[in-house]
Amino acid sequence: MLTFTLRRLNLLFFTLLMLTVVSFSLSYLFPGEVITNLSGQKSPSAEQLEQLNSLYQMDSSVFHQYFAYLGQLFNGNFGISMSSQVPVSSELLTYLPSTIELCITALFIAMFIGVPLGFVAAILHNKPADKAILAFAMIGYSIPAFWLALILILIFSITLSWLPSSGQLNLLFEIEHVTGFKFIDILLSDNVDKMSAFKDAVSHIILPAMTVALAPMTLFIRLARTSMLDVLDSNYIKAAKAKGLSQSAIIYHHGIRNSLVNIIRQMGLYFANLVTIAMIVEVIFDWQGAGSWLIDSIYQRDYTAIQGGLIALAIFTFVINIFADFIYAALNPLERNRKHGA
Amino acid sequence: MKFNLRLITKTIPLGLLFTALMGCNPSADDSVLTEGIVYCSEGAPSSFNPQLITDGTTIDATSKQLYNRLIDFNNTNLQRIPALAKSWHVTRNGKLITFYLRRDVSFHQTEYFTPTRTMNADDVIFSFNRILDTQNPFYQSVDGNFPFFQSVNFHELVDSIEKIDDYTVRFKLNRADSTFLSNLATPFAVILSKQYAEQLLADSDPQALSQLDSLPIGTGPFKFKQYRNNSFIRYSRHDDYWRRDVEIEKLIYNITPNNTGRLTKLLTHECDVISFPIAADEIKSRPDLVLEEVTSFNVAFFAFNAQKPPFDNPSVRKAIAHAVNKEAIMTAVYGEQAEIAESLLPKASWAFSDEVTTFDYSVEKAKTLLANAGLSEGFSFDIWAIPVQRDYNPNALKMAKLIKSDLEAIGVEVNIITWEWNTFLRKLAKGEHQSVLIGWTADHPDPDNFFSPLLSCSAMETGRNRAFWCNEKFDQLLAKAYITNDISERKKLYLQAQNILVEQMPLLPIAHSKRAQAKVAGINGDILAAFGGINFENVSKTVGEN
Amino acid sequence: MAREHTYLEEEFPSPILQLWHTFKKTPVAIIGLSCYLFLVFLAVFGQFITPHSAVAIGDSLLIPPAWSDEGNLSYLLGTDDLGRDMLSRLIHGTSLTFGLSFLVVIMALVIGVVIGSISALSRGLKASFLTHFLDVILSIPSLLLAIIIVAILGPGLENILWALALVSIPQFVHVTRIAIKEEQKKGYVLIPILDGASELRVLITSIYPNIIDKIIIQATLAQSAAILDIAALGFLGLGAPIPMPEWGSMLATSLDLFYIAPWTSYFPGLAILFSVIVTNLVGEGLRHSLKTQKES
Amino acid sequence: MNLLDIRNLSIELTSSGENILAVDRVSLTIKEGEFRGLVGESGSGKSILAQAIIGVLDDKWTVHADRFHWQGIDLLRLSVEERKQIITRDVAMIFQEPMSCLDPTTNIGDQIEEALDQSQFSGNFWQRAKQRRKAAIKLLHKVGIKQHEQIVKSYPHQLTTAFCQRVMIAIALAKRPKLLIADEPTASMEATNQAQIFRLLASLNQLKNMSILLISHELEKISHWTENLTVMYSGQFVEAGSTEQIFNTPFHPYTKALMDSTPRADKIIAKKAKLATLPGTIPVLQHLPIGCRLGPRCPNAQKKCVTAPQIESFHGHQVSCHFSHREDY
Repeated sequence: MLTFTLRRLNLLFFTLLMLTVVSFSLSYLFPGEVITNLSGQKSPSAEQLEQLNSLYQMDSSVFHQYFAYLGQLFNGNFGISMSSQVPVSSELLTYLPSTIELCITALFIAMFIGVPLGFVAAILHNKPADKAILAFAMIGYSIPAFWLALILILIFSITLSWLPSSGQLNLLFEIEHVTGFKFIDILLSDNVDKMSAFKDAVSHIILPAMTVALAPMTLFIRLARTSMLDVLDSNYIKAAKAKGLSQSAIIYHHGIRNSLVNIIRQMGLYFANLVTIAMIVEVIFDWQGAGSWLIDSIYQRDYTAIQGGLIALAIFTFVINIFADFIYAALNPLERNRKHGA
Repeated sequence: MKFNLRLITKTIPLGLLFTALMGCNPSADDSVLTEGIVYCSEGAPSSFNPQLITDGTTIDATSKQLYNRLIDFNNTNLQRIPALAKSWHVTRNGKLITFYLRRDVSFHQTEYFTPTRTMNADDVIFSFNRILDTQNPFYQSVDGNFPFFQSVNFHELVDSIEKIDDYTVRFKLNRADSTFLSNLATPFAVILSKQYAEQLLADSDPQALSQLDSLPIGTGPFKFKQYRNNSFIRYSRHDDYWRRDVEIEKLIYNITPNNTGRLTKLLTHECDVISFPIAADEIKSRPDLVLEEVTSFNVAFFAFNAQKPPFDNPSVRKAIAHAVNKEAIMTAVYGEQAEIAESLLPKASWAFSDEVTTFDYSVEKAKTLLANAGLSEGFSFDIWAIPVQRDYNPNALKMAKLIKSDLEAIGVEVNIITWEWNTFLRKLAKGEHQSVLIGWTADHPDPDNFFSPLLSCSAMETGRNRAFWCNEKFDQLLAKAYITNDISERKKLYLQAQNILVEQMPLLPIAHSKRAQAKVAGINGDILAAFGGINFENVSKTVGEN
Repeated sequence: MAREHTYLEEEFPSPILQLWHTFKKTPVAIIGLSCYLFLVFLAVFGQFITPHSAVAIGDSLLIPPAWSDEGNLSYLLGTDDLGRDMLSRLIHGTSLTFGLSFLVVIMALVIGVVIGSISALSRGLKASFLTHFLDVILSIPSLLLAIIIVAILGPGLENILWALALVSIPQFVHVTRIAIKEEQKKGYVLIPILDGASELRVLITSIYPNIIDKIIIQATLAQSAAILDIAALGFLGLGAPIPMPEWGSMLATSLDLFYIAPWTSYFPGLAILFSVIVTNLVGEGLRHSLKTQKES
Repeated sequence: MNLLDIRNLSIELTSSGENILAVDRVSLTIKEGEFRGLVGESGSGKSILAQAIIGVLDDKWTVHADRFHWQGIDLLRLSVEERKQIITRDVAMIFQEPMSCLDPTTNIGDQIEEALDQSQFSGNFWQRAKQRRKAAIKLLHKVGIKQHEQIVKSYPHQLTTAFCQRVMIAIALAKRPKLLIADEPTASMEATNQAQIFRLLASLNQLKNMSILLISHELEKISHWTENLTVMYSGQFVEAGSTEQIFNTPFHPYTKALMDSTPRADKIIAKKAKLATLPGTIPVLQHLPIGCRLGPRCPNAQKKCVTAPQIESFHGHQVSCHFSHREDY
């Protein structure tokens, strides 16, 4: 387990390094002064400029500049946003939790609906139910998320009036911003009716989370289906049948776990896809998250914010990747132990 | 590790059940949701102090919610009425104006400021000295940027402000100005707390001074609670509000720049009130929604550059004006959101008069006039159309296209030209255009606001006179009306001025459009006003049938 | 001994031909392929067969589709708020959204396969660096990366082409690299090497014909993703310039008319959906036939 | 009494439109306590036959039989569920590649416990868990595994193939079966391990009176252990009889060729002489000859061979050939 952890951490380290290189070079690629792009100070006074230049070591070589930049990042200094002149790190702290909340919820929805559906399709292989699920997966994968969002709003918010069309919580609930995770903040707060606020927050997250979840869900369906088919075709399932176990026992004890192992292995890869969709969906559902914030920054040519957002979102997906790897290792003994015994 | 899996498989149905239970439960009957109003505004305020800005979005968000002025406008007849000033007195020469202040006005108590006294003369003097006194730290904290007060030459007009006693303040003017009181009633002339300013001055942090404008303290019906950049503003009720008991406890501005987004939120009742609604028919067709309109003090017009041929000839200007079919424009561009402009002044202005000469749509007259001007075989000219949407003109390009087809009937050819907005304004100010489709929104109901800034000779120098038309007789009439306080006298003067315009036709007024707002049926009380943005003071919410 | 050949009379066509033989047995895949070819046709010739101009402003505003009561047969799918014919705009848009995605894929494919081959043939530090680098790129959401590239280059069709191609390259590198590595393990590759053929020759004559099916499948995947990304960029206003009838930006501009003229947002969405489904059907058909081949 | 009595069992594969008869009217009987070998080249349908008996073939395959009796019960009259119940109660099977037959994500202990008859335990669930673990360890001991503590906690990939096969046997024993089908249990194993496994099977056969059907493609290797042999070729029954009969007097040309191709100590072969072999290879499933499938390769083949021969029995020695070598002895 130790080597496994070390390997992952090594990968994380390398990734962060690469990301910072990319982000640092963006300062050179973006139009405008490099120091402005790095720090976000739009019109610094001479004094400030001097201070910034020494902070980022602008007079030394590019390598020194890079390490100075790295140092600033490690100190949590992402520069200040060019448009709002607020530190990017504090903006990220405000907006990132909402995105994480949305993405994780969507991931859970995608898994909890997609994986069982995929299993059902595999168990009913080549039957009408299997074909129907596959067709659903195909359509779901092909629908553009922003269009789906509109249709869902039209159906569930406007026509049926079941769910709200925007935001994270009715603004009349005053929830103090503590962690940024709405659900946690609601539980921590003491000045409102927690139950109704919680309900309200749930009703707000359903539509965006479903929209974000649909495409990954269809991927999970296909993955779960293939994976379960492979497992069902394997010798140990035959052996288990020969043991006299019932079909449901076989699927429950052997099928699900072995196919889950494969699914979780892929989960991380799909997560980047999910975050992408979340960015667009945030814009449509007025979700105050890092995605819509980042897109806003792009409209406003706020380069410091773009760099900060890029790093934050990439790290987020990467952490989820690693997390998935750990779960995979935990579920799969092949990955974690070496040969012994015999 | 089997544990992991079991846990997962067991949480699936639980989680789904939970979601199902929580999900289909529209939270409509919660008490929290009934005591507040959510207003979906079209943009974020640029400041929380209207002294510093001129844009309507900021006024809507701040002026009448957080602050009061010495004087207000009555919403129905547009007369000045007492506000923080119980009454006022203007000397015969119009140079000394004394305000007698209300005694029971308390400032907001918030997390960042606790007032120990009620409003008095010091607060009034501080609020205006901030604008006038270049040595005031709060003048310096914003670099003396008070655009509205600069535009009305406030510093030159006001000589000094004196404190007579705690509740009496006297303004000493350098000259008489009939618009002075109206200017004090505009949403920009708010009263701030001197005590709060002193508290900020005592703060060692030099940044604290800017809090006067970002963490506002006023006397208005609502107090500031929270602002999330570009997302929402949260106000709560000012319990000791002097004018009345405010019914709604919370007022939320949900900033929704997207037109469709705003409408969607209204349709789903996520917003109680929205600004600038689109799809009026859709709203009207719904029993649970109300569409409200007020005539706003604005005018869209078609200005001819009197410096450039062929528009240096008034007959040509009139010919073109006769050929424009305003009725058609009204249906195609404005829908039902506007009325045809018979003159520059909207009907709601007290100076509006039925006696003003009207100008009819007549192709025949146009042709005759053109023939008289020796242009019977027609000519071609440029129309500049503004590239942005404004409340007085939602679609100038469309309007230009309609005028183009109108003018084809009299054999005149039109090229439609447009530039990027800032370039457009720059070139316009230089007078590079032949004619332009643009408009004007008044700052206050004084009729002068429709004439001097638009058509006076001095306005020609700053380029705001889009017609580049200067008429001495017209200017004299305006100056006369300016120093007169007798309303009926002024009305007569403005009528004469308007008739000169009809005669000379430097510009053709096209429409006075309304300002619209849509709300959920349970919201009672007037929100929209003709001036100074919206006001939630009188609003109440009944949770009804839905 | 002639009898020994009795059982070996089966012919073995090239992998790609085999793929086609199995592919054409699936009716759904064939429908998908014909729709795909139809889209290709529209992308190439669409601009010449539109009934009306796709960009010029017309007089008949907001006419609903022909089948509704106020519809007009000459505007089959209605018009938008500037009187432009929806059908013409959609047809013209095929070349922008679908056609552009096609170009994106071809560019990404060529570059990706070249880099993938190089990385598969290289060893040691260089290879390890490449894999790590790929991991990093793959962990960044692709649209985010594309958006940032567009932010650097500025909006415009050509820049989108570059941005999306750049973003799709890593996937091709990944697929090519893994496929080549897999083939290299197989015995048949060893024989020409023992015969003294150069690595490059082996790659071209022996390996490529055997992995081309995998690359084509990846190409269909990449194309459906590219269509969605182009549309998403257009929707966010970072894509094709305003009057161009790119489906995503059509959808974005139609938002203001969502409640007045819903057809203006339904049709672009359906067009995107249709083209992505068609592309996926072709890809799915290919994958299916590849699988059946392996099984039999 | 016959434990298992199968007459004319055919197995058809339905794939890509055409039906292929993978196993063509094979008959097989196994007596109580019998140790029978089933021999044939790879692809002769032995494994499929075994899987058909135990009922683990998937939907692609269809099985027909004229008779399928288990301990005198006609299984063909029973429903699929009942048949499965009876078969899995009394018959166990071990496969080739034992490693792949064990669930890679479940530890050995759990996999053995799963196969135990749950009705033998009583008490609360934790008591049962203890009893189960005990029973599992006992089974491991039975198959000669001593370091049970380590093994029960191990995962399949941590063990060698031979260990896995022992575990498979332990799992098979859990149900105390009357018949154990061993499908090439020693494939890809080292010779010493192979012998251990065979010895284990033989001792089970002798000590517990368990019938064993041992499937292999190596006639020579298993003949030492088996009492009776059945030979198959390309899905068809060829010959059956006691090991002695098959070895000493092979009736069928195929069996004879098989014997002749194997060098034996008691056979004198000339120096550098070629071993006798049949020309050609076993036909692929897509191109099966009609009638006797050995036909094209058979030295005795005549026109008649295009129809399938009937089974003839001589003192328990059964053969299916038109032109058998019976007369030669």
